[in-house]
Amino acid sequence: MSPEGPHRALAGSIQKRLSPGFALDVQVSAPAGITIVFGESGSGKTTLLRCLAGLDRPDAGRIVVGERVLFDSPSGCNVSARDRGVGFVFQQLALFPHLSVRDNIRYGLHRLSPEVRAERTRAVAESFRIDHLLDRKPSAVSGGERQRTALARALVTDPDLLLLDEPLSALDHATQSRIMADLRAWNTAHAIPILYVTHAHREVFALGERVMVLDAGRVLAEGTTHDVMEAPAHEPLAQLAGFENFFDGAVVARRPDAGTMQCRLAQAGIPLEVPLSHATEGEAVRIAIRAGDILLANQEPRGLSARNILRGRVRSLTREGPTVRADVDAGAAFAVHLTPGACESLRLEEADEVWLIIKTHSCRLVEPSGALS
Amino acid sequence: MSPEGPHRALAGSIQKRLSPGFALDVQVSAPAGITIVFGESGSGKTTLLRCLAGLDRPDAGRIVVGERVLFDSPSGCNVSARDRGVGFVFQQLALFPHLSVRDNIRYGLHRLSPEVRAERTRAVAESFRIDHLLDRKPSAVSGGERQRTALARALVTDPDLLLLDEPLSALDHATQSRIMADLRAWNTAHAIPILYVTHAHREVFALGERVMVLDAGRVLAEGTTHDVMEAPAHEPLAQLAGFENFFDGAVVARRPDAGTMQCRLAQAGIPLEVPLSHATEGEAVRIAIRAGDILLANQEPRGLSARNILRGRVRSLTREGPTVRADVDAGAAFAVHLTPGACESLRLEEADEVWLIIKTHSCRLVEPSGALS
Amino acid sequence: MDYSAILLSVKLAAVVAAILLGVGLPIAYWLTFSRWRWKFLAEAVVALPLVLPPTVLGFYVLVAIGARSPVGRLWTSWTGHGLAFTFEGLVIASVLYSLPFAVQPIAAAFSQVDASLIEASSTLGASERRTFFRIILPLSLEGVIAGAVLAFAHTIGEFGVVLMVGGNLPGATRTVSIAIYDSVQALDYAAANRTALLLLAFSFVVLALVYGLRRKPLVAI
Amino acid sequence: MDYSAILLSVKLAAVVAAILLGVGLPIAYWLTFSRWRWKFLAEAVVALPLVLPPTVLGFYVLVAIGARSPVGRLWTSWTGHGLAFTFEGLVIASVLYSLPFAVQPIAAAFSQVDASLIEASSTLGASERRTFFRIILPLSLEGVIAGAVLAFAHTIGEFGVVLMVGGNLPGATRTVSIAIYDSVQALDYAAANRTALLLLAFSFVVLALVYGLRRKPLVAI
Amino acid sequence: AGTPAAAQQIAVAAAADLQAVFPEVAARFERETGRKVALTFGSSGNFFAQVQNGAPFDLFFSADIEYPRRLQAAGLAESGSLYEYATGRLVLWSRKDSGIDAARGLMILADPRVRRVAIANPEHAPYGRAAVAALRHETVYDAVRGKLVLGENISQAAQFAQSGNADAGILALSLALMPALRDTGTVYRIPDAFYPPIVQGAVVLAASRQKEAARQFLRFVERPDIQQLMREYGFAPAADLR
Ligand SMILES: Nc1ncnc2c1ncn2[C@@H]1O[C@H](COP(=O)(O)OP(=O)(O)OP(=O)(O)O)[C@@H](O)[C@H]1O
Ligand SMILES: Nc1ncnc2c1ncn2[C@@H]1O[C@H](COP(=O)(O)OP(=O)(O)OP(=O)(O)O)[C@@H](O)[C@H]1O
Ligand SMILES: [Mg+2]
Ligand SMILES: [Mg+2]
Repeated sequence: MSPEGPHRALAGSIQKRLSPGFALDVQVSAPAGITIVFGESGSGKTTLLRCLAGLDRPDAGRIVVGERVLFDSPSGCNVSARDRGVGFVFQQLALFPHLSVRDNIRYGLHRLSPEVRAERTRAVAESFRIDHLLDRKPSAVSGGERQRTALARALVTDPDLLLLDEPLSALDHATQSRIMADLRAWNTAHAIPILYVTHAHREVFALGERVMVLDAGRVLAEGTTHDVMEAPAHEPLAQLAGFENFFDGAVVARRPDAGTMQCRLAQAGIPLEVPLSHATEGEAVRIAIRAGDILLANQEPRGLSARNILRGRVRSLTREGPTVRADVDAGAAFAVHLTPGACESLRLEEADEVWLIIKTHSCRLVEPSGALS
Repeated sequence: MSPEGPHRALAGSIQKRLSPGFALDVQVSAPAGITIVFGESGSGKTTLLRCLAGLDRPDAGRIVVGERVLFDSPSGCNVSARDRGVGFVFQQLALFPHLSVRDNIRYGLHRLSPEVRAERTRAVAESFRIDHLLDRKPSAVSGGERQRTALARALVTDPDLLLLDEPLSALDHATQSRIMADLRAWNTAHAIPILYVTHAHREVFALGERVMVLDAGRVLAEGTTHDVMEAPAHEPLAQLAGFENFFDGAVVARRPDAGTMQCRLAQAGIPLEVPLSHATEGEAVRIAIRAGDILLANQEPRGLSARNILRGRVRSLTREGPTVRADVDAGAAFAVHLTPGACESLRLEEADEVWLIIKTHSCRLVEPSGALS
Repeated sequence: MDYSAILLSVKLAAVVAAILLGVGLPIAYWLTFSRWRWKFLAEAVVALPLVLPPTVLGFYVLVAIGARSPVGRLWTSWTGHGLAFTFEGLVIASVLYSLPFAVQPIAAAFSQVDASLIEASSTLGASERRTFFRIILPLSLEGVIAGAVLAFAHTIGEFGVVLMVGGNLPGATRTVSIAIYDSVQALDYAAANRTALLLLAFSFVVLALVYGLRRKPLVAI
Repeated sequence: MDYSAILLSVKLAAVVAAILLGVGLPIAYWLTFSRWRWKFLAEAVVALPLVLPPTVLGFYVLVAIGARSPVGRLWTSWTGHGLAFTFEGLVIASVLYSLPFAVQPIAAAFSQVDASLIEASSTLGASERRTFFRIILPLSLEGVIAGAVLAFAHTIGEFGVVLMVGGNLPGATRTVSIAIYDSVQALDYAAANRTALLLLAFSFVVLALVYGLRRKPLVAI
Repeated sequence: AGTPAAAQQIAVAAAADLQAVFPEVAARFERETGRKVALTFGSSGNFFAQVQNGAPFDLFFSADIEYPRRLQAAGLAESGSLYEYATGRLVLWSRKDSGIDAARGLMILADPRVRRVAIANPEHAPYGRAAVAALRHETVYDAVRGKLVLGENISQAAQFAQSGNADAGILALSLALMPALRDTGTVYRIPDAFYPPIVQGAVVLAASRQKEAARQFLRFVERPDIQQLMREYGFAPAADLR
């Protein structure tokens, strides 16, 4: 029996109306492994997790983990939160204020022998680097330390399903990376479904094999991290996935043999070769390009396979975290990401003339925002 | 009177022992504008903010905003929190659970006329996109919506000093960017000192003109974002600032006229040209290089000004958020960041032979960890 | 049936409960938030009136407010009549006796209010007063209701203190509890049962209204 | 001085407070967390014993558990002696009378516990019981102490119910409150003062210990 | 009450106005017979209700003969044991510093300086009924009615007067003779003819397990020396008025 087998998977369909303006209506399926739940603030991520954990009761639906039915509205089955075997890290942590960090962590281990409890508590506290805080109350540790405590408390119970609501948001990158490594190792050892809510692209790519994107209570997209984040079907999804450039255009010519189409951007009539789609000639299309997928050159490139080469001028250069963002006017406004190293080796300055190099397959055809909902 | 003048600046020195293992002991000075407070989890950021806000009483020190002394231990002066005119966004939000979002926001406006209150509340709610939630209780809105409410509640009071403890941690990037833009605009209009705690490099670069880095209760570094994040003096600081490559080496030859030194890495004896320092010949040095500052080429580069060109082999390629991380073995192990576009245009694959191009000035000499404390 | 006695009792209980809220809230506030080292002694003192039998407490109050005491003389010089055997006297005695019932649940509720909300309020420029009325009090509502209900119900039922200080004057100090007691003493059990039943029914309605109409319990964030 | 009466009172108050915790905690729990629509009626009923004058309540209890009642007869057939005029009888009556003092502050405290902590406990596999004892109860400690103190002190001081149900039998049911009452009735004020002072001093020490030793107020996160 | 030790002891429920004299009576009885007497003082109305519900008393000395009579009729008291052991007497009492001289008789109560007059509650206390009768007899009742404050029992009425909150009180002689009142007030003995006799009756209770000892105590109280003692404490022998 492979631990990755469907017998441990989560499958569910959940409907829940919270207010006249918001209803969750999703199909969720997650195999063993980390599934990232992604979506803007207020899209229903926490609500989904609460329904799965048995803290909110869906209006209708069915939740199954492995062979075990946790909720089924037709039959009225509704396993209580405490019997679901679900580990939950709350967005607001919900640490027990009167218990020490140690007692918080071992709270869920009451069925085990004292030695096992102590050993497991010690091990998880060490791996989350909170072993020096074990005797303090949550009010006497820092925000990030609290978050690690909450995570340790949920992981240590060996749940059948793990629900993490932005578990690393209050941590610095180094600590985040360490805990993500721990979590990946834990995941390999336990092979249970893990739903991991986050807003950080960093965490999406570092942890998730699969992503599920929510928008206004519905599943906007679902699949492997690569499929969802690299080839988003809709503009909202593309925005969430970090695409910065969106253009309106029209199909000029289809080249089915080459698998490409020639388009013309509405702005300045810029020609752009994009991958083939079902769009017919003359049809309007929306094109998304990630800022990191555009290459910059300070002299006209020659002999390149890339078919889209646009001349432009640097408007501004801004440092943004680990990358540099160049805003380039090439008829239309393009945002381009470079590494600081590349920026320096190109000796880029504002107002410099540059060439943008865009691979055909970096241009994604997406449904525009309006087409949704 | 320029609004940027020192008359509105924050200046303070604070000593506070929290536990036998932790004491805050910092000099803090912040002009009008956003100063990022950066530091790993548990380094004392929240404690610093609490002391400034008057919620914790320092053991000793002095706090002045503009001409106004808020705290002075020798003279026993200690202005109460409510009279400090400080806006505080708590890491745990501390929204009033029994008040609607609207009443939370206008809580601090009780001295104003009803019309002004209503107008200001409306305006800030709109700009933070929570105007549709105004009548709900905090328990009935999402985590990110709560965070926006807390931020709105603090900003709307027009404080003399703004203290933000990870105010955007629960928000998606798009919302974050929107609020950061609002905050920058607000900052321009109000010109007060803002201390902004965050772990996210993204926010550091997007918002901060100045950075103050804390480590174990002390100021590790302070200055403009560029100086602190690009030229870190210590290895811990370099780690926080996102440097990924650290090497032990020794000075082989000093070239004061060229402003460089020739070094040799302890591992595999790799030669590396670095900027001149006070280190004497034969002295051990520690060298830090940011993964984004290293360029990759798939053929030996020629005629480049960069003096350090190392041959290596790609060990692995991993997607990390908006960038691709290549681990390259060039005698020593190097981490290199590329944009996905660059990665594709180089047609990089694992096990490929590559050349690393490292500018002399991308190599920073740092004090090793041990030298600190 | 003695309706005037019922009316009098309700009036007394309402006045006492109102005064106890006025007096009990600041006392409870001080007991909860003061950092005085010996505060716990004050807490013990607040509970002390309870351990005396009501008639005995009433007797001491009677002596304390009597014509020969400074308090009594002062009152007489102001109002022209003594405090004993008046409604005002009843109120004073009942307030004293029921003080712990109001203070204790309220103080307990205050101490459960999340300290960070109080901090948030102060950074928003709120005075202690504003913080109290806008944050602490509403979040302690259950405890305040408990205190008020205990004070009210207890004053309705109390008769030892009332008898001692009131002197059983029909219409002025003869409360329903005394009326029922008198009926029992006079072996008129039927009358006692009737009045008791009426009192129970009335009190039940009042309490049910209080509990039914109060806001839903709040959930903290 | 009547030391045996003091001892008896303390014993009675301790037993009653203990029983009231045992009975009051589940009742308060139900009152707080039940989702029954008509719960507020039950809340009103819990406060009702208070509105009856103690002697009258005592009279009804006496009738209910006396020699002629089914309860009294059943008890006699079990134990060989009656329930009224025994320590056990006193306990029953006092528990009934002091029930609201225990239940109300405790229920108020329960309702202030952050619901998300209860949710967290349940996702950690804790039974309702475990959640109650490990989370709800400790976080409501102040309210529970308030309830226990009110119940204890009130039982020490109560004399109407005790007099009626206990019959003031020296050594068996003559509590210190009755002893003081007797002294006052006999116009022996000196004796009353002595005993009252001793009682006050003793109660003060007990209460100060309770308040002084309890854990610091907790700050929720 | 089943242990042999307890069997030696007679449990006596005694009206509150006996609080001064009965400890002495019981002590003498013990000295003579070696039997202990456990005295419980209280309101006669309460005792009546308690006896009906099985109170473990052997003897009941009521302040009002009505209660024992009813108990006998209900079969709760030994038939034929009813004994009128004493008669209560009324006095008018006033504090010396009140400026009112009680010795001037009940008429003084009509004086406007007298604002409060304490009596026991006439609804259920025999002394209260007697006080009202005496006032009526002296035709001051209508003038005094509005000044009356009622004690639950005669003791409480005494406390009202003694604490100065009432300007005068119509009290039991037995109380007025106690040091607390005797030394601080002026007294007027209200003539017996002004009010119907306050006849106090005692019975042996039917539930008693030591009726013989109970009867013995009852007979002891009848003895002339004890009746003399009662007289010293302010009670008239029942026979005096019959
Ligand atoms: N009340 C307290 N008593 C003792 N130690 C405390 C107390 N509060 C905080 N600490 C400790 O002081 C240090 C600094 O805490 P602080 O909350 O200021 O950190 P921080 O920089 O805000 O961290 P984070 O990013 O995790 O929020 C931590 O090590 C913490 O454990
Ligand atoms: N109890 C409630 N009653 C009504 N509406 C609610 C309630 N709780 C949440 N909502 C609304 O439902 C939507 C989804 O909330 P949810 O907490 O699931 O969002 P989320 O995806 O977790 O957001 P975030 O990233 O900000 O935490 C939000 O618009 C919120 O305002
Ligand atoms: Mg959420
Ligand atoms: Mg912090």
